[in-house]
Amino acid sequence: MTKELKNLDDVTIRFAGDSGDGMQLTGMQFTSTTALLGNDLSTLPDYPAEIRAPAGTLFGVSGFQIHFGSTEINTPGDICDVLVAMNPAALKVNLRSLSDGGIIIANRDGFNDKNLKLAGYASNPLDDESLSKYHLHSVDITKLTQNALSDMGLSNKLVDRCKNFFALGMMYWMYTRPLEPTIKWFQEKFAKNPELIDANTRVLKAGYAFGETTEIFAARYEVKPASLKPGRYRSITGNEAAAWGLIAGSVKSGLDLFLGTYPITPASDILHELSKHKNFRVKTFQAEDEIAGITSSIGASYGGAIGVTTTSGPGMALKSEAMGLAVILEVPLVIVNVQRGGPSTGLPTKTEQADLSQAIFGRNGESPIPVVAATTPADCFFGAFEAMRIAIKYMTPVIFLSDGYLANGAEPWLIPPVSSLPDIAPKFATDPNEFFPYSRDEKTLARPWAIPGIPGLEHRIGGLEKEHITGNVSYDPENHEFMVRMRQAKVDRIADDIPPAEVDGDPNGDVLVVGWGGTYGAIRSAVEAKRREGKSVSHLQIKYLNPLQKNLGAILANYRHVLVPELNLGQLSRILRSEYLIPTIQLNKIQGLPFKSSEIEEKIDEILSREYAHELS
Amino acid sequence: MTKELKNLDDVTIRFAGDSGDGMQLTGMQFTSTTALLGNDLSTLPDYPAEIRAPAGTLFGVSGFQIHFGSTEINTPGDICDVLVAMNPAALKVNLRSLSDGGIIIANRDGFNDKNLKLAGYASNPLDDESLSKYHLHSVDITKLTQNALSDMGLSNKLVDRCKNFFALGMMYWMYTRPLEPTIKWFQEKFAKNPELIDANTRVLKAGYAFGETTEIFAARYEVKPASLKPGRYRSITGNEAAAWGLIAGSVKSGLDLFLGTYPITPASDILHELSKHKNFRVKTFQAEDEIAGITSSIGASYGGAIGVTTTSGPGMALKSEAMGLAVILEVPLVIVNVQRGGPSTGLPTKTEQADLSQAIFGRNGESPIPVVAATTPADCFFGAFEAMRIAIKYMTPVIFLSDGYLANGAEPWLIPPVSSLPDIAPKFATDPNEFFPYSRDEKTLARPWAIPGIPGLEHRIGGLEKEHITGNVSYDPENHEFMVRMRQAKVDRIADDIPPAEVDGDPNGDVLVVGWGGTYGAIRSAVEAKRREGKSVSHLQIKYLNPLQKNLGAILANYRHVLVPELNLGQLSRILRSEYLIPTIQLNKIQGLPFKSSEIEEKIDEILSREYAHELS
Amino acid sequence: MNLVEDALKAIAEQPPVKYSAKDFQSDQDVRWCPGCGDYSILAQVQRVMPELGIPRHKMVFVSGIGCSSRFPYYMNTYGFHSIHGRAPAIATGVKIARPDLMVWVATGDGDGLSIGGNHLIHACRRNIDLNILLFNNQIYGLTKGQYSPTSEFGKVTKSTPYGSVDHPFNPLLVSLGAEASFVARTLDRDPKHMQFVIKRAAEHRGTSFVEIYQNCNVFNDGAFFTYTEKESKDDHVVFIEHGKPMVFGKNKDKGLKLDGFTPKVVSLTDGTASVNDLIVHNEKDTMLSFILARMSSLPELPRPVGVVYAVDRPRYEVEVSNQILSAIQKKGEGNLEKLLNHGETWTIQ
Amino acid sequence: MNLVEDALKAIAEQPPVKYSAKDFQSDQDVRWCPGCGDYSILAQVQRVMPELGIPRHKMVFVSGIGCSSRFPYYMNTYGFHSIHGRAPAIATGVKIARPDLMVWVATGDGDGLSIGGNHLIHACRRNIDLNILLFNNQIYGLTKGQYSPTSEFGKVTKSTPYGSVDHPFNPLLVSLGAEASFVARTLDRDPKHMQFVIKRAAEHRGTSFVEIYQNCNVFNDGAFFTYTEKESKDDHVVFIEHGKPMVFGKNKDKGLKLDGFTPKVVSLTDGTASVNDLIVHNEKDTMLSFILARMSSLPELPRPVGVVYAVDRPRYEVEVSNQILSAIQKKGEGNLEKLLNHGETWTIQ
Ligand SMILES: Cc1ncc(C[n+]2csc(CCOP(=O)(O)OP(=O)(O)O)c2C)c(N)n1
Ligand SMILES: Cc1ncc(C[n+]2csc(CCOP(=O)(O)OP(=O)(O)O)c2C)c(N)n1
Ligand code: SF4
Ligand code: SF4
Ligand SMILES: [Mg+2]
Ligand SMILES: [Mg+2]
Repeated sequence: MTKELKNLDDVTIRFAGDSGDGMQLTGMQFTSTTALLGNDLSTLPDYPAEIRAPAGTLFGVSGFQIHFGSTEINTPGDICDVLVAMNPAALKVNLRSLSDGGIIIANRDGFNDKNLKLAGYASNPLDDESLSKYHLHSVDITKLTQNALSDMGLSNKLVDRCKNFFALGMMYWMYTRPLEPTIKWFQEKFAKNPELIDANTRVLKAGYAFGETTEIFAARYEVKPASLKPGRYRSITGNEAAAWGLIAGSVKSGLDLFLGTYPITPASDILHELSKHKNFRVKTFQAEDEIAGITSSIGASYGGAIGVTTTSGPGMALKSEAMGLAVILEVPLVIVNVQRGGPSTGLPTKTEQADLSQAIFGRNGESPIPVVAATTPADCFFGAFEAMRIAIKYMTPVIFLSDGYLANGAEPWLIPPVSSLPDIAPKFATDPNEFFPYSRDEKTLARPWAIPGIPGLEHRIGGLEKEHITGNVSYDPENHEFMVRMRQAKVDRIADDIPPAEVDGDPNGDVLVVGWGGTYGAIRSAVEAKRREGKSVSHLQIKYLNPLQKNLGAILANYRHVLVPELNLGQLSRILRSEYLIPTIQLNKIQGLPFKSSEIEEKIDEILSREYAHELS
Repeated sequence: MTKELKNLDDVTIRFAGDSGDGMQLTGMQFTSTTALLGNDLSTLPDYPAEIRAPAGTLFGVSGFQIHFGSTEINTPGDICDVLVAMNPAALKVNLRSLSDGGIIIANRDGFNDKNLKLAGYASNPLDDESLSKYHLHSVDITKLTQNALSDMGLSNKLVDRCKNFFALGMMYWMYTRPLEPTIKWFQEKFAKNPELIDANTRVLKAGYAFGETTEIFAARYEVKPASLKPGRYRSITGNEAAAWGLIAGSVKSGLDLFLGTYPITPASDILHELSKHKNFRVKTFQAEDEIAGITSSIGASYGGAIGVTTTSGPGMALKSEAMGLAVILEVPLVIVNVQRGGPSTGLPTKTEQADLSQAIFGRNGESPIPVVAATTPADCFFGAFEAMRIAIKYMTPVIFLSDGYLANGAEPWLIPPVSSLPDIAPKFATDPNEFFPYSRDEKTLARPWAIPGIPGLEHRIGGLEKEHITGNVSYDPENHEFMVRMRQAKVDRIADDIPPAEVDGDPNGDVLVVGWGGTYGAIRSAVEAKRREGKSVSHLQIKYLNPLQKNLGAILANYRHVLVPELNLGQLSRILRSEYLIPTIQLNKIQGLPFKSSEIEEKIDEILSREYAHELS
Repeated sequence: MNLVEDALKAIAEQPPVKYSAKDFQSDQDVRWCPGCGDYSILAQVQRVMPELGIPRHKMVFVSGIGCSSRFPYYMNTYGFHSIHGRAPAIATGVKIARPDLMVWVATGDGDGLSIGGNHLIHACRRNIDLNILLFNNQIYGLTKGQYSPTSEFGKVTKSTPYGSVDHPFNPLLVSLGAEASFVARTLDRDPKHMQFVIKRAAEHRGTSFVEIYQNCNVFNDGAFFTYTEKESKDDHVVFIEHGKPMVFGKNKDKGLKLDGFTPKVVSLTDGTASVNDLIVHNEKDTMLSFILARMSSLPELPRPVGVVYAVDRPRYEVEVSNQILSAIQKKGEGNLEKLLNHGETWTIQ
Repeated sequence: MNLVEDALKAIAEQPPVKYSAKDFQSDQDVRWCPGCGDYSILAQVQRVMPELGIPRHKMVFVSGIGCSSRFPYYMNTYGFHSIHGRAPAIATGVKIARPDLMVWVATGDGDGLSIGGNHLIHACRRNIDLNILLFNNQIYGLTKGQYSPTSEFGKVTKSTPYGSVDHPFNPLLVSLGAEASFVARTLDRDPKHMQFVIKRAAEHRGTSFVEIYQNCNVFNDGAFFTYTEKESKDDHVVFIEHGKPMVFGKNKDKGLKLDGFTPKVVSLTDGTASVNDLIVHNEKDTMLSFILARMSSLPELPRPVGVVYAVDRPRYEVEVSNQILSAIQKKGEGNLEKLLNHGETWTIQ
């Protein structure tokens, strides 16, 4: 039977099942293969909050979404075209992200009475009419897997563990992907257990063959390669990228990296990653708490390493006092906050952008700290690197803001040649003649970095206000004002040392959508869509939150409306308003989820509609 | 010899000497007597940062300033009319706060070689011409004191301890104050040691008589009583007032007061004061750190007491995480921050207003907390009381901002009748039928306070996002957004329950000076002065920083210029700009010192001068 | 407690209820991993509660953050799931404000000994009447498997791929160093023993510190199997009981004898020693408690399990209340009008 | 340490300097109250430093906040006056990053045992090579006189006008409970002894914890006079020395003998006991260290002063460095290009 082969620009697939069903692995394999084919793509895992929830429950569903295409792909996809559901709970939890008319591939064997009950289904949705608006394909995945392995004499448990690859095989067939990369992966992964190589390969092929032969699938699809920049690519998550960006900063500055940290979701993976790279002389210190995490890092920086501390919201709050110490000491330090849903413990496994105000203002006294943010998973590499560059050059703590969405999301990354990264040159004091710990570089206003061990540079620093130049404790009123303004001026001056803000789209017009950090992809997709409709909409994504880029005010003035979508109640918006006295239109979402581009598109439409313009005037 | 008696509207005196010279006592006695005479007044002590600095050193000087008058007195005085200097260091440190032509009363005996050297004087300023622009009276205070006591056979040390009262006696003569109140105080204070009553009384009288008989003082002065509101007054410092305001809140709400705190300058005196009042059932818990201070208070509030925690900047930073917990729990809690110079340890004994941004924004996630501030030392009573009222009524943490200047400063306080204070009615849940921990009062949006011990109300709360109504843990996206907005709405709604902002002066005009908190007195004096000059200047002092008063925006729009003086780099200004999109003119001082009214006057003049107006347009 | 006291009094005194374990189960789904040792702890606590004769509305469970700290959600009492490490401090506030409540703390080895170590030792020294249950699984469960301050040296975890280089805390020793007045250890897989120990902790006035060996079958499976599993338990655990000699072994054939300050294992069957030579446990002996705690660091010795230490000393919350009562007795109930008007005042006509 | 190592190597190796105490005095005015015990500690430290044979530019003093924490300003070495309670954590970072430096911590009873208690005990358990000097004056000096976690029960202070109700920490016991490898006590008013103890602490590899009884003559005058003043000292202090029997008393006429685990005072002159009956101090005996530490809580016994405990165990910073070195040996120095390109990659033409 030959089947129709349709061409598609882009597709979003979600694999969903129990935590134990291997959905993350399945998704990652589909991703690797798809990347090798040259598609652009973006992925997002969606773990349950519980460590290992009981099988079949709604809260135990684990999902993995991939959006790939022949065009530029900026988000993991608002809505899925295909949902692979291994059990009723997976179906129930994920149905709302499936497009009307979308494809459901359900593992019929998983829809047994027990599971239906656990998911709260009164009748089997595969059999009643409730899914009639979708293309439902229910497949006996478990049984077909068993059949494929029947002659191998494997335990039931082992057989059951293979069934996800049957689903993967079907999807490979449906989207015309090769099996070889996954088979190769089996061979590496299970090198010590040839039986498993054989079993998984068989099942994968069985799934593929099933697609080919069965009647139920009428069509298969092709998604042509995207026109990506030539070069070597890898897939990378935000947390990996951040870790590597920090290592790159260490290599490029010639400074040893010291990470003082305390585990917290979703930042822990940066610790895990960095702790692997001891041959880069990376020292990771799992401290007793966040305060010891940051203060040990300050101690390490004082000693001449580059101190880094990583955390998420509640841990960030705990570090507040010590951040102030780093400010007044003027030591280099990188503070990474992978934001999650708040306030308090909030939604620890979900994403949010609500720590911006805290990053900029959350300390006692006048305590300015530069803040940079990353826009995509791979951009976390550059964000972390840039934070380190600024920290070392300006002798200042720098906050790097990532978020749960970036941290766990992955995308293809064009690996930069190491030579393309700028060198970072720390300025150590070495000459005891005329050494003053709080003298300053004329250009950067940075003080010298005088690390212990140099004869003649013995000096004392601390958290009390210090005299200009000498660094001695000073209670002098004018000196205090001078130093407060000096520390502010030093941070302000960084604005001269960062690239200007750039607009995607026209340099003026009806609407400028201004985002920051991880909303980049969703905004970009939305703005591109509107521009294709001929609307006068542009996009500006802010990576430098403090100081702001110097040309920002001038840019904002060129548009009739400034729309600021944020995953908070309007924290950037507030800053733009006070800084530039311009009205902003807010679009706020606080659901622990990233924006869908459609949400931003709708808001743009609303602004452009006459009524709204009227309301505003 | 009869001497000229001149009338004065107001006078500022500064007593200064070694830490051991009893300058605080002297100043306080002058204050009491002056208050009894019916003058309005304001005082400010000025301690050294060191506990007990070596005698004669510059950094060991202790001062006490009193400003009193027959008119309204709003500040301890920009500049002194009289400086009493017990030694060269006291002269050197304080001379810059003496007006040209001011009076110096110097204890000549203190100006010995050793002390002159310690103060860094090459020649004796009492003898060279360096003080020629002042009225210098150098008096052998020590010797005269010894003479007065010569027949009593007291130890040298004891005699030396009396000499401050000689100086006080002179000042009583010079400003025609009675001796009796101080003599009465001697009698009470030294009831167990009649010798000391005798000695101090003799010395006090000797000082008075010296003024009367000596040739050196040509004139004496009278300062008529001010036209104060009739009633019973007492002198009160900001920290005392805050402590009593908290006790008043406890009495008026019928809730036991629990203070969980950790000592820190300049907030510790609130702990000291509250720990005295155990018969009010006040429980003070000196915790192991600030985090235990606030979390124990949260625990106490959970248990049905009213939890309070007191601190200053660095301690406030440490409490950030737990404040977020209080926000999401929605328990009543009062957080008192007596601000001091920052960042970090900064200037611990000096005043500043630089924790406003931290108070409003310094937490992870969307974490709104109402913020109130006090304007004068006595106003700390009402500020603390109001914080408690809001906390209990709205089931929310509330931040009360004081500062070092208010905390240690004192002023006469018209004691309010207890009946004039509003009752505070906590709403306890008692009925297990239809009890839901996160159901809400329609008007206040407050949830019920369900304290442990009530059968049938067993329930569980925590820092994870909770479901509307039931309070169960919820990861639901829409619920999260709903709850985030609900917590914000609850705080916003407090704006309906606070008095509108009021302007001192005309309801519109050239300049509105907008201050907040402890700058009240200096701004008021400055604006009054300008108004007397016929300038179109008004004053608005903000006590409610979050939420802002509802009529504030409308008021600001009525003035050509809005001047915002702050003891920081512009934190309120930033809020006003973002909130109302109006340009503000900043006046910032970050010297660890309060504003002088003259500094504000100058800025007003500058704004009103044509050139400046031009620049702005 | 004016208002609150009134509210509480207003509740008609209920006749003492006869509870069953079920009465202490809340309506929340228990969400630990299948097989987790936390289930047993929950079950034992629920079983012991009815025996205490305390109404459940008088009980509060406070916890920090961690798998273990989910505990309060599952107890049908008042419950407070707070922030990481702060449970002892929060519980201290609850207990000082409300000495009438029975206050429990559920915490983990990370929550209680890493970020929360300071609050824990301060609670112990103050001897405030809290019952602290420390679920020791020698791992960070909730954050998916980093080593904890009780993990053994060399432990390979997500954050220590080359093995940890931290010497672990001995929780018994830490609490004894902070002068806790009640220190005990029990095992997730020994329900009867755990019930006994939990009951003893509940009955103790002052801070009770209980270390519970708890299996995290996902990230640190089998950490304590030597002490909890049939095959090895008898030879590696000595159950200590006040007034009883320290005998252990499958056939009660071994005992502990002191050699200087150090316990030595002796055979009770080869004629070299008899029961009379053995250490007799004394819960009130401070030095013995240190010796027992130290045994956990000596691999050749069995692990002591049971009530290691239990003495009476003044309780913080009682002293606080007494000061209040005596101040009221001396000065009378506080009068606000008097306070505002006391001392030096003056009148303007 | 690539760059930093190079910079350090570039400094011509200086010939070993012969220092005097003066060389360790910084140019800052010392600003403690006249008569404060801190002066003596400063003087003794400055006297001991020249004997260590370590260049002063290789020394770092880290402190928190408090009168005692002003210490680093007065030492002509590298100095770091940080924030309240965090000195052990900061020092840990310094030492891990720079094992070549000698790192000291100066802290107070509030700084080290109240807000900083957790960092202190974690430093002890990790056995990182810090020398911690805890200035115990049983009061908060800098904040003008509140009680501290070492103040005696019933203490009347600014924050406890009715007397404190907290049972105090015993710093030796806390550090031993956290398994510190070196624990000692000395006295501000015994310069020679203090010098000896400080030198021992300096020479010990691993965390050295030294409690120094320090008089705050302004807010807690005489707190330790029983142990420091001529009239009473001899009868109330036992100076312990490794390998020596525990003799004390004005005429060396008393001794300590063990009765079970508890030391008892015996007379050496009335014939009831001889030197041979006395406890012989052994710095390596863990249980003896607990017995000695506990003695501070027993008023009838003299206070032990000297090196209570000193054993060797693996040091944290050394283990960290070893892991790094062995990783480099196995994998070669990290190569960034390789890292970015390792594993699964693909090429777009
Ligand atoms: C301030 C803060 N830091 C870190 C975390 C992340 N965190 C949650 S639980 C936990 C450790 C849990 O370990 P443990 O206390 O042993 O509990 P278990 O899960 O093993 O029962 C950590 C680090 C957090 N929630 N808050
Ligand atoms: C975060 C923070 N909390 C509180 C303080 C206030 N504070 C400074 S020193 C101190 C206690 C000092 O006591 P101790 O450590 O015993 O030192 P001492 O002055 O007695 O030498 C306190 C509470 C502070 N500076 N920072
Ligand atoms: S991760 Fe471990 S401790 Fe947590 S619930 Fe699962 S088995 Fe239990
Ligand atoms: S207050 Fe006490 S500890 Fe502080 S310097 Fe003065 S005497 Fe020393
Ligand atoms: Mg654990
Ligand atoms: Mg102290």
